[in-house]
Amino acid sequence: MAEVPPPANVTAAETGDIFLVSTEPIEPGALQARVVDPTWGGLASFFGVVRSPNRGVIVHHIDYEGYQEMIVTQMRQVATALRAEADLGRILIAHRLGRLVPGDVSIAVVVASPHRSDALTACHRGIDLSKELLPVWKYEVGADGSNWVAGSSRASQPL
Amino acid sequence: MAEVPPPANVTAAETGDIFLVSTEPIEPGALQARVVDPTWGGLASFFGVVRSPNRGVIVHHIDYEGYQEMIVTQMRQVATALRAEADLGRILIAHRLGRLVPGDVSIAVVVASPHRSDALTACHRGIDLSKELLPVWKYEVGADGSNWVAGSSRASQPL
Amino acid sequence: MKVTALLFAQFRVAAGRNRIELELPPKATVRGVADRLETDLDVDLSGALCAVDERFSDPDAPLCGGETVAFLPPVSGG
Amino acid sequence: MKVTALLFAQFRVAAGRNRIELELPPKATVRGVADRLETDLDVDLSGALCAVDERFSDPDAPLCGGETVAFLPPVSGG
Repeated sequence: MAEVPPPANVTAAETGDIFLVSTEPIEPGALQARVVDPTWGGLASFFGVVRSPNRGVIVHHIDYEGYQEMIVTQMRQVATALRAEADLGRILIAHRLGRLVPGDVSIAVVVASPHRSDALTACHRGIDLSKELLPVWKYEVGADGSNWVAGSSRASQPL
Repeated sequence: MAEVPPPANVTAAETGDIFLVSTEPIEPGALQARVVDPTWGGLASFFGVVRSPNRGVIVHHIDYEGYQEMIVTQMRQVATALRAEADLGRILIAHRLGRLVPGDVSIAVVVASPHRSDALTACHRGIDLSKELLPVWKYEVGADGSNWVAGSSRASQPL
Repeated sequence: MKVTALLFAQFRVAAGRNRIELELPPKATVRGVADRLETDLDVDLSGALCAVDERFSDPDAPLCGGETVAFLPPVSGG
Repeated sequence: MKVTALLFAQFRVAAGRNRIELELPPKATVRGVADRLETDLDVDLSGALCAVDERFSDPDAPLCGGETVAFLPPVSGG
């Protein structure tokens, strides 16, 4: 598989937003602890989990490949888009790369806000945008063989 | 303040749903670990956090009073309503009672689903319904004195 | 017939207690329980949400005895 | 002018490499970089999303030299 670059761990100075790309496990509790704050009453989170069976077929593992520098740039774009739509506290977006097995968390979007509806709406929009914009690819290995998982071209005009 | 009953820790046999009422701290990571499963690809969570300042006033603490048996009954009603609307995995609803300080988590709604949109929509609906239906009251003590927090009467026809 | 009445939060504080065993005439309603408590305990239950056996209830729902009837201020959980 | 081209996932595997330094004529576009890679490396980049310096880009965007131009299969993260 592709060489995996060192982890990116970026905090935006102006907003306190946190963008993580790493081969290390994503620990939901630890990530949320970095976002929670008495200033904001609501914390909404989405975690994507490696599924098995997927479409009826047992999955052994998934190798996640990513364009790491661009993942962080696009995470920043996602956060900017979310802030344009609501009054938000801190935003954390994390994506794991490398080999993941079923049950592992692959992606996290955590949003704090003074208002619960804003936190939840932004979290929902944040995961939808992340699925469209983050340059990440899945090579799935399972009981039926292996394949690159079909992706989305919504980010821009393809060649 | 009111006597606080012993914790309720109820698992619905048919669905695996988990309903918790306790004076113990709510640990987001530990709760989510009880819901995550390779069968479901998406995990959506909402955590309510004690705010300070709230409406511009410093909060010292909030005493949460609840009708514990009915809280569990109503959590079950919430879960049933969510399942009527989408294909969901496990649902966990937790409410803490007793004295909480700013930054403490007071409520958790965690929903797993094969589909991320279903998980997030159900989580959002789940916290909205929980705010309407769970028989819980807040007595807030802060820099401006103390008061019962204004509540919602949407659950049924008042006297 | 007998019912158990429960009071919470502001109502509990105003009444000085949270649980009252009552003997009521047959065909009493939830509202009848409230009227009785208001008289006996000098509390004002207007605006209360009503619950019978842990379910929200219309104030005019009839009782048949043995129920637990709770009077709840507007709820502010979460 | 010089640009750095990056290939990922299926494109990386097909080309056998993920990074190529290219010398291109002035006024080359993103599409021009793709054409050159398809010729030099015998890869098919049709359907690729294009990125210039970590931002998604229209295939017909002009380059001025020094950019990093990436060709990305449809993305499947999360």
